[in-house]
Amino acid sequence: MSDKFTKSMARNIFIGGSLFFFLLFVGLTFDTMGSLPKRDHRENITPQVANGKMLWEENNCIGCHTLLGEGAYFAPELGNVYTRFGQNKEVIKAFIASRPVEGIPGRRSMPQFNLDDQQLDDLAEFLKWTSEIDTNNWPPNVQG
Amino acid sequence: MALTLSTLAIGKFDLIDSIGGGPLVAFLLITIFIKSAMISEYFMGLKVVRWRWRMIPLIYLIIVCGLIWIAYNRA
Amino acid sequence: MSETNLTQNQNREEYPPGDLVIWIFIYAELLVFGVLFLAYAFSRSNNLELFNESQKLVNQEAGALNTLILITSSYFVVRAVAAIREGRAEQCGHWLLATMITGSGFIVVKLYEFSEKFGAGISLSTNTFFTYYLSMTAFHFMHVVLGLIILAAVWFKNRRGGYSQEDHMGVETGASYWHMVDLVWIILFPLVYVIR
Amino acid sequence: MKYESQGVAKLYFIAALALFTAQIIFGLIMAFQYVVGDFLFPEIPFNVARMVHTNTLIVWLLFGFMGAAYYLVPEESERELHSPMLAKLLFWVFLVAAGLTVAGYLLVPYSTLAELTMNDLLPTMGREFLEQPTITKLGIVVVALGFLFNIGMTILSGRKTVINIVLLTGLLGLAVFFLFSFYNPANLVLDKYWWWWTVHLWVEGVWELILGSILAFVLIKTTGVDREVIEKWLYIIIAMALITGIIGTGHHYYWIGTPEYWQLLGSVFSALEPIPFFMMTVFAFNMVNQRRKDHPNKAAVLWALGCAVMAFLGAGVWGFLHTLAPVNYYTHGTQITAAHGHMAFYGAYAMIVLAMISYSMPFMTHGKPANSNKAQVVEMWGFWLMTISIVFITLFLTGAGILQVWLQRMGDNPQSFMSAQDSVAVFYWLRFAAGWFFLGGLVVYLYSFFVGGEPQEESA
Repeated sequence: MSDKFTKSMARNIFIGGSLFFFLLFVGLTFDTMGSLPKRDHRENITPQVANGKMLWEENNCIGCHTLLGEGAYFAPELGNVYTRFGQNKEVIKAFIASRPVEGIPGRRSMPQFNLDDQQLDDLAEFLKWTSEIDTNNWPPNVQG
Repeated sequence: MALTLSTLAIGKFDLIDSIGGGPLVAFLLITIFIKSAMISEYFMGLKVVRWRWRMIPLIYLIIVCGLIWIAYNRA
Repeated sequence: MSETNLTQNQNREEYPPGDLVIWIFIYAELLVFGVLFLAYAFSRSNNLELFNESQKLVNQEAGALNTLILITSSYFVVRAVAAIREGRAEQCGHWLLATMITGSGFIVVKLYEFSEKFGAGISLSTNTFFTYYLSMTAFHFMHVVLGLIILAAVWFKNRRGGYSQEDHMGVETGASYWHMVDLVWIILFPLVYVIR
Repeated sequence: MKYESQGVAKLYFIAALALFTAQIIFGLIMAFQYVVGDFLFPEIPFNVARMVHTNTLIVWLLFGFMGAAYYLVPEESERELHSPMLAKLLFWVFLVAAGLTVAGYLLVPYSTLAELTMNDLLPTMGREFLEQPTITKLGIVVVALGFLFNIGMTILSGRKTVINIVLLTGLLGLAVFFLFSFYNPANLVLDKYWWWWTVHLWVEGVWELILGSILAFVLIKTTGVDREVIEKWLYIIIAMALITGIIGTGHHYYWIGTPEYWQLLGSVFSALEPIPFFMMTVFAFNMVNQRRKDHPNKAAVLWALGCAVMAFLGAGVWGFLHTLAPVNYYTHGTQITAAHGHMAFYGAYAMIVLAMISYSMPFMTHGKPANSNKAQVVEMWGFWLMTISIVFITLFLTGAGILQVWLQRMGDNPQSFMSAQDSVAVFYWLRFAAGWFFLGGLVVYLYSFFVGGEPQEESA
C-alpha cells in the first residue's frame, strides 16, 4: 500500500496548487488595481505630495512611526495625523520644526531634521493626502 | 442513482422557495446534507473505505450544515 | 455502480480511491470552502437586509441548471472509473469525454452568469453580498477549470493506453477531485442562491 | 564533509553569526530606548538602531541561506560546486557591501546617505526593511544572480533530488520577488501593495521552501529515515504553505486603501496558514521517532526539532492570533505585531540557519560528524537560553500589545499613543531584561565553538 501515496502526485499538487493560487492572486491584483483609483484619490497627488513622500522616505520616518499601521511601533501612527491635529497643516509643520536638537531628557523625542519651510509644507501635504485614503475606517479612533 | 435524481428534483423545487422561514431552511440544509453525503459515500467511493477517511467529509458536512443553521437562526 | 462494489463491502479498504495526496488536498480545499461558507452565513446574519435584497439579483435558474449539470458529470466520471476498473479503457475514455463536455457546460452557463453580472455593473466591491457571491463562485469556477484540466490530462494518458485494470490510480485521483468540486457546489448553490 | 567545495559555507556561517550578534546588540539598544527614550540620542536615534537591527537580520539570514545552499547542494548533487572561487568572491563582495551599508546607517544621517547614493535617480530607500541604498539593492541582485548561477549549474549537472530542486525554486523566488523592491511609485497605496510582494511573498512564501528543504536535509542526515518518505512530506508541506500563503497576502491588504474583499480572502486563507507549520512539527517529530540511527550530533537534532516547534508557535499560533480582519482592526500596527515578528523570525528562520550551522560545522572544522559531548552540552545551553528568552520576549510584547490596544483603541476615552506607551512601560522593562538573557544565550552558544574536546564518531 506504500504507493498509495506517490511522490509524483505530491509534486503535481505542489506545482499545480501553487500555480493555481498564484494566478488567482494575479487576477485579484488586476481587480484591485482597477478599483484603487476610486479609493486612493490619485488625482490629488500633486508634485508637492510626491515630494512629501520622498522626504518621508529619505528621512526614514518609517523607522519610528507607523503609516497606515505599517512601520515601527515606537512613535504614533501618522496615517491620520492630519485629522488628529485638527485638519491643520500648520500644526504639523510647527511640530516637526520645533523638535529639540538634543532631545528631551529621559523621554522619546523626534530628531530635528532641519527641513526648510517648503519641505515642511510638502511633507504636510503628503500626510494630508494620506489621511484621505479610504482605509475601510481604520484606525478605530483618532488616536491611531 | 435514483435517489440522487430524486434529491435533485427537490433541488429544483428549491427555486420556488421565496417565502423563507425556519423549517424551509432546515429542510434545505438536510437536502444539502443528504446530497453531499451521497456524493462522498457513493461517488467518491468512501462507503467501502476505513472509517477514518470516511468520517472526515461526514463530520465536515455536519459541522458546516450545523453552523450555517446556527447562523441563520441568529439572524 | 453499487454492483461493482458489492464484493468489496465485506472487508473495508485501507485508503480512499486515488492517490492519498489528492485526499489531503481535497480535505484542505473542503476546509477552505467550509470557512468561506461559514463566513458567509455569519456575515449574512449581520447584514440580513442587504443580503436578502442582493440575493434577488442572482440567477437561480442558472444555478439550478448548473447543479444538474455537475451532478450528471459527476455520475459520468463514476462510470469512467467503473469502466477502467473492469479494464475497458475505451469506455472509460468515452465517459471521461462525457464528463468533460458536461463540465464545459457548467463553464458556459457560469460565464453567461458572470457576464450578466458584470454587464449590470456588479463587481467584487459592490457590496458585502457580492464580495462573497463573486469570490465564492469565481473561486469554485476556477476549481471547475482546474478539474477539467486534470480530467483532460487523465483522458490523454488513457488514450495512449496509460491505464489498465490493475493500474488506474490516476483515473481515481482525477475522479475524486472532480467529485469534490461537485460536493462544494452542492453546498454553495442552495446557500448563496436560494436560502434566505 | 564529502566534497571539498562544501567548505565555502564556513565563511558564510561565520559572517552570519557575526551579524547575528550585531543584530542582538542593536536589539538591546532599542529595547532600552523603549524605556529610556533619550538613550544614545541624537547619535543613534531609534530609527537608525531599528534599521541596523532589521537589516542585519535579513542579511545574516541571507548569509545563512547561502551558506546552507553551498553546503547542501554539492552533497545532494553528488559533485563539487560549479565554482568555489565565485562563491568566495561573492562572499567578500556581499560582506563589504553589507558592512559599508551598516556603516552608512551609523555614520551619517539617513538623508545624507540618500543623497550620497543618489537615491533621487531611482528612489527605493526609506521603506520598512528595504532601507538599503539603491546601489546596495543592485549589489544584492548581482550577488544573488552569481549565487544562483553557481548553485543552478551545480544542481543541473548533478543529481537532482527533491531537496535541491525545492531549494533552488525557493532561492529563485527569493531573487525574483526582490525585484519588486525597485518599484516605488509616488502613490502610497500602490507602493504598499507591491512592497508586500517582496516582504510577504518572501517570508510567507518562497522562504518557506528554503526552510523546508534545509529542514528535510538535516532530518535525512540525522535520522537516516528513507529519503522517499521525507521528500513526500516536503512536497506536501510546501504545497500547503504556498496554497495558504499566497492568497494569505490578503491579511496585509485590510487597511492600506485596498478593497474591502481582502478582509474576507485574507482572513480565510491566513486562518489556514498555521496548517503547514503544524504539519512541519508533526513531520519533524515523526521522523525523529522513526529514526534508524542515533546521530551523535544531538545538538543539531535539537535545533531542527526546536525550529519546527517554534515556527509553529511563532508563525502559526501568534500569526493566527491577530490575522482575522475583525481582530486585526484593533491590533494592526501595535506591539502584538512585534511579538509575532520576533518569535516567527527566530523560530522559523534564525533557528533553521542555526540548525544547519550546528549540523555542518563539525564536518567543516574537524571532519567528524559531531563535536565533543562537552561542546554539545554548552551549545544546548545556548539553545535553551535563547529559545526561552524569545518566548518571554514574545509574551511580554504580547502583554504590552494587549494593554496598548485596550488603552489606545478601545473604550470611550482612548488614550493618546504616548500616554498608552507610558502605561505599558513595565512590559518593556521585562522585555529588556529578557533581551539580556537572550544575549547571554548567544554568548554561551558562540562559546560552544571554542570548547574543543574529542570530536565524536558516527555510532554504528
